[in-house]
Amino acid sequence: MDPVPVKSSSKSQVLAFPEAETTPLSRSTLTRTHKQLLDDLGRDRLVEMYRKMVEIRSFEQRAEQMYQQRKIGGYLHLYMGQEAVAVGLLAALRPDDYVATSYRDHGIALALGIRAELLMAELFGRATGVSGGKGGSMHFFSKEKNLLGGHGIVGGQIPIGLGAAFRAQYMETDQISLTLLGDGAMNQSVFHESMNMAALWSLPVIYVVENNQYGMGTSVERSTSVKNLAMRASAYGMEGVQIDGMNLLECYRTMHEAVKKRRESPSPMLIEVKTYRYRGHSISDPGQYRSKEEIARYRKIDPITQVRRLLEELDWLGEADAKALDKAVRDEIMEAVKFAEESPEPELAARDRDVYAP
Amino acid sequence: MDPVPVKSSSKSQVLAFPEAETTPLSRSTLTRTHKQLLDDLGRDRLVEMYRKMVEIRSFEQRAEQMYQQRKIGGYLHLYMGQEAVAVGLLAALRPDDYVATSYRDHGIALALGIRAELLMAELFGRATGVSGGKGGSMHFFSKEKNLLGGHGIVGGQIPIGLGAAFRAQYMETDQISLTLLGDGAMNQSVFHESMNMAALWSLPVIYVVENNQYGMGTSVERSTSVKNLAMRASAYGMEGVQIDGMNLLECYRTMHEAVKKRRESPSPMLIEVKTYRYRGHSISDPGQYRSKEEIARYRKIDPITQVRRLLEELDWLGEADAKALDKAVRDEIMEAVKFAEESPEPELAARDRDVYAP
Amino acid sequence: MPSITYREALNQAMVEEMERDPTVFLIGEEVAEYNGPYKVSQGMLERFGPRRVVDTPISEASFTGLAIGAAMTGLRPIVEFMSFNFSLMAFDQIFSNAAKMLYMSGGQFPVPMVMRGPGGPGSQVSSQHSNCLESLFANVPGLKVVMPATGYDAKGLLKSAIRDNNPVIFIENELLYGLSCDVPEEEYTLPIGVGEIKAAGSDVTLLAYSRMLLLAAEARGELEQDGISVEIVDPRTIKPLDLELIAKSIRKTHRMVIVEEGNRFGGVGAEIADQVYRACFDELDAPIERVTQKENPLPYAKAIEAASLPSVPEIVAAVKTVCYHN
Amino acid sequence: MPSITYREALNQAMVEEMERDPTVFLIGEEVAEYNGPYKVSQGMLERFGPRRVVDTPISEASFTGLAIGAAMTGLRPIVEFMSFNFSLMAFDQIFSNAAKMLYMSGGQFPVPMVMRGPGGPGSQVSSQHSNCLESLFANVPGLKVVMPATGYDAKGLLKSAIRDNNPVIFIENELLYGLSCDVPEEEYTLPIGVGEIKAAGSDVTLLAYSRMLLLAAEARGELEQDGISVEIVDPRTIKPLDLELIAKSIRKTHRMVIVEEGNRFGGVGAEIADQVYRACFDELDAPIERVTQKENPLPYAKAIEAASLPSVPEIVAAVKTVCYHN
Ligand SMILES: Cc1ncc(C[n+]2csc(CCOP(=O)(O)OP(=O)(O)O)c2C)c(N)n1
Ligand SMILES: Cc1ncc(C[n+]2csc(CCOP(=O)(O)OP(=O)(O)O)c2C)c(N)n1
Ligand SMILES: [Mg+2]
Ligand SMILES: [Mg+2]
Repeated sequence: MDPVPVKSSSKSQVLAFPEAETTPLSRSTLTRTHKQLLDDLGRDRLVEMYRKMVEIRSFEQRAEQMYQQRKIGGYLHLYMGQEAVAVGLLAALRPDDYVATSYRDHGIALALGIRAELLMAELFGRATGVSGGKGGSMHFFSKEKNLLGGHGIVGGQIPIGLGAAFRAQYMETDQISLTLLGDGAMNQSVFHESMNMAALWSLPVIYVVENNQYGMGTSVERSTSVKNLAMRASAYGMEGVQIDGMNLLECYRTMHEAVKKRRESPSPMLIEVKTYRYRGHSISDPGQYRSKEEIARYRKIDPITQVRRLLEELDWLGEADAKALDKAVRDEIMEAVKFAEESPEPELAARDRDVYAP
Repeated sequence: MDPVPVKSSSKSQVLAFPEAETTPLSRSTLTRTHKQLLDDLGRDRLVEMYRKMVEIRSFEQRAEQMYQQRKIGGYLHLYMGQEAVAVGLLAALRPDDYVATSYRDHGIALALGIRAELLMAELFGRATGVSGGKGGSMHFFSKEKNLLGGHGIVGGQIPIGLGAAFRAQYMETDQISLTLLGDGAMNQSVFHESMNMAALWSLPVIYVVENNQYGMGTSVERSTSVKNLAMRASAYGMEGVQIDGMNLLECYRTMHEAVKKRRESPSPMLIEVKTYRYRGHSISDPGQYRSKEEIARYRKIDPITQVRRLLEELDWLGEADAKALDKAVRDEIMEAVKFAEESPEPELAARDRDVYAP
Repeated sequence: MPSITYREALNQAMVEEMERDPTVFLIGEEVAEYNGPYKVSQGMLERFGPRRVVDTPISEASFTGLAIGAAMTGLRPIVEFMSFNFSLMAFDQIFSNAAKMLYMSGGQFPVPMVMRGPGGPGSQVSSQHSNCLESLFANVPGLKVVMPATGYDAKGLLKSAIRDNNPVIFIENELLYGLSCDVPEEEYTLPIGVGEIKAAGSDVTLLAYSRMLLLAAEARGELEQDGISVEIVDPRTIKPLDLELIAKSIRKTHRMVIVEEGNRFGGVGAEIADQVYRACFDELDAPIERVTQKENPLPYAKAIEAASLPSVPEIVAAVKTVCYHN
Repeated sequence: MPSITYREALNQAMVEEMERDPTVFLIGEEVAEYNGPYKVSQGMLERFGPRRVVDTPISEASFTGLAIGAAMTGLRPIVEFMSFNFSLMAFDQIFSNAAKMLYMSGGQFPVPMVMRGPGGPGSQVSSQHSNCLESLFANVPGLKVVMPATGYDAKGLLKSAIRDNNPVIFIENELLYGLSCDVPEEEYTLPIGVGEIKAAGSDVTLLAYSRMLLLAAEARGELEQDGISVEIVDPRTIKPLDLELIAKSIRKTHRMVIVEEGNRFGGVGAEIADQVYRACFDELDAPIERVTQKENPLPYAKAIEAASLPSVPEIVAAVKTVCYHN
């Protein structure tokens, strides 16, 4: 589904916001655009993206287990179900682009290419963790990968990502700032202000709403006065589009085009990605506000299974190879756990470091 | 120009936001609706509304003078040029409706029927003032008239007005909450949150943006990413309309219809009123960011002159009567000044009162 | 007397006041269908319906402002912050509107509302979720600040807070929600602004509030073995502060330690100390010691998090210092 | 040495630093085309263009957050709040992001930025526009708080603040903008965290900062006639606090009065007093007196507004109290 930009006639503004279509990936039903995309990507990149999705799933499963074993404390917000979003979007970015997201940051960090061991060590509160053990699950940061957090305050990262886009414009680079937020976060105050400034100043920020349909126990219908969240772009004269976030190719394609356009001529954009989280809001949430049927419906269009099936259909990855890949990833994650476990905790002196920069 | 509500088809949402038309009032060019309106209103009410506009203009001129004589301190934000807005809108409300506005509150308070002497006394910082001398120009409050302020923090009143609407819904009354804000205030964080909740819960709040084209020295084009501010309603699935705020009949008609509809079936609405302030932002602002030509253009469609001309054309108020009315109003305002001047300052004990309610 | 949890005590207070007064309602994130993020509002939606138990979008500034507007027009809102950290989003509404409305309207518009929820650090929730904000709120004229440590105090004070005609900041503690104590079945209220001696003693006055009272009690036990008799004072309300009760204790003990979970610089303890010095300058045999959070944001990692927070050994040491006990 | 206004001194500091370092920029409401709401940024748009002198919509939370993001990615923003009252809109960004970013990222992302603008009451601008917020900011680890009283101090400290790698809250004062003093033409900076004896004396230490120093100086003159010799200490920086300088003065005078324009309960003065008591317990001959704003929101009416704020007679009386001067 293509984004429909704001059209303005002399006397009145007319806007249209189509709803995203959901067609699970399958060789037989591939659109022309997706076929072209597959050609461009080629087998290796698609398998690589598949592997990243499996890595995220695997990481989250292990983290969940480690939490239950009390190796991990605090809050833990898992990403299962949303893998296509992180992997699809980030595959379209350059290493020098900026990324900011919420506390639900494991998938994003992995998709950015941060090594699982650094993330697992962070969850274990170790000095080797990606934030030195000071941030924990909600606050993954990486200077190396331009990951500006991991933010615990709902919506807090929205203007941070705007700042990175401001910096790109100020320095006259063609970097993009990708800033992710949840459907719930969209009702936070700063969303509005930041969208307005982004549009007013044509800043190269792409706001992605990961609409997993719930903010904690509150469904979008109960939190938000419109159904089509991408439509909110209209209030700022910004390009807005809603896409199917269970579909890896759709996530990649949309982001790829959005980025390409903005490298040439900066402007902001709002992408609503319709997705789903399989687990509760955080590990302590039993998620009783959702029906089994609803979860099952999404399991049926599981983003990883979709790609796996397509890879099989394309003869790009046979069953045995897929199994081997899965196992290799699982082993890697176990290595990451081992790394975390063997890493030292921050020494007492670390407590007093980093309060002020020298 | 009629509001165009959000239409939704099954697959996509299409919105249209027409621009307000500006046709100065004149008997020969009256629309059918305006003719009907005049019939309904009748001479006496129109003259009364005219008188109120004159009262506001006169009050502001005197306040400006008193400030220059150092009888008034602090900030002073004048309303000249925007009179049709206050008078037109408030004429459509019931005494038990609620009103909240910004620091630019003199016109609103007068249009609500608060006696000029109480307001002038407030400006003079006297105990007899409408807020006991504690609020000053920015903080007119009246329990009696349901005026919930007079707010100095830009946008601060937006959720306050929402609360009054919530109360109406909670108590199952058919009261309306009218909440005014500036074009600059529209970019404040709480606007977004409040609009969403208003729409989500169908609260009977009418948000009116008094778009006088500037927030201090910043024009709307430099502060806001869209030209048609009413369009922002689209992000909330709310009814939005832009109207000509120099035209008293248009302000009255729009509000009258909006209120009528909401008494029957509560829902929020956003009305953008295009208007203009003749003076600088506050009395200390020389307003050099605007051209003389621009001001002259608006002076030509002065809201008071428009009505005066119409009254003459209709033979409802001859020149002599109009002059007499003007003079009577001026005398009243001088009486108000006298009242203020003769009123006592708050006693020292008042300093410690009202910090906490008993 | 039945023993109930702190959480249940809060729930009872709200339910009783909502039964008593139809203008009282509860609004906040996940308070209704989810039965409260920490289950404090368990069963309230079922009992009172969605009109009086209101789930909101994640829009703290505006639902706080909404409550202020509702309070100005005759309702009595209870605003729940999922955590007091999120009240930072609503700071302007609280400071500029709730606290000042009565005054700047010349007494015309009282704002009878309660803002409640858990404050202070949870367990390993890192720096953004671990603020102690009581000193910030207490700095602002127009607000009252209540911080009960037991279910008994919580219930009695919350009922008073709901009946109070002013904005009351009512800070609970996540780590106390599950603790139980005896709470009478008959209706009672406790006055805002009145503290309590939680344990009598003669050698030193140990002031603590909220969760820190647990640490104070433990320290007291240890110190007893060293022959030091500790009097524990719980102000229960930070503002208005029960200076009289504190001063009375100090006139007996002549020594004082203040424990506070929040940041040291400009903490509540500094103000209490300042008031006490002036009230009891000639009575004090040693400078007041303060045990507080260290001056760093709270980290995630368990050990350094613990080392950032006040501890029983630190309290014991501080008491010994003021007692000049080698 | 040319005599320039406090306003011009600030302007020079910004201009010099922007000339020196291309990553420094100014952002805020009306800073560019309007040349600053209080003309502090006069001429800067013309000099540096709209890329580096940026007018914003009235969106404090987000342009503050934008600046934080820009600082994290290598720029050095100066955020101007038209008045520090409006920083309340941005409180969460300042507390949860600016102050904590370095720490929660394990040292990876410093936030080198200055947030500046006028704080404290203007003249009859009523309660919402008259907050003194320094004690709130000073409570948060990760922030520095600077409050210069003279043009000389303002320039030297603002240059240091811009070069500092941390978020610095830099609070000016509207009523000081027009005052002049000598400021050298050569480049200089003043270190953050170092106070100054503004006037030497031997009987009593009078601590004041920002505009309150004007009142302190006046009170000192009056007290001289009564034979009381007053030493005026200006910490210049609230956090970090120059306790050493203060303690040194007290070891000479043995008496102290603290003047603060803000609210009393939990004010900066309480913290300073607490630190001084501990550092100089045996040196103090009287309890420290504090002269502060009264505990009410500021009213509009002139006389009761004046009666709400610290005054010279109150300072004189407080000094006499600590000196036991009948
Ligand atoms: C300002 C603020 N309010 C409330 C919370 C508590 N909280 C944490 S996550 C969350 C739900 C957010 O939902 P959404 O934005 O949809 O993101 P998701 O968790 O679904 O990824 C809430 C209410 C918070 N952290 N910050
Ligand atoms: C939160 C906040 N930011 C800034 C200000 C300073 N200020 C006062 S009025 C104003 C302009 C507001 O413009 P607009 O909303 O268009 O209202 P108008 O003055 O035109 O009626 C500004 C920036 C303030 N009072 N509050
Ligand atoms: Mg969500
Ligand atoms: Mg305006």
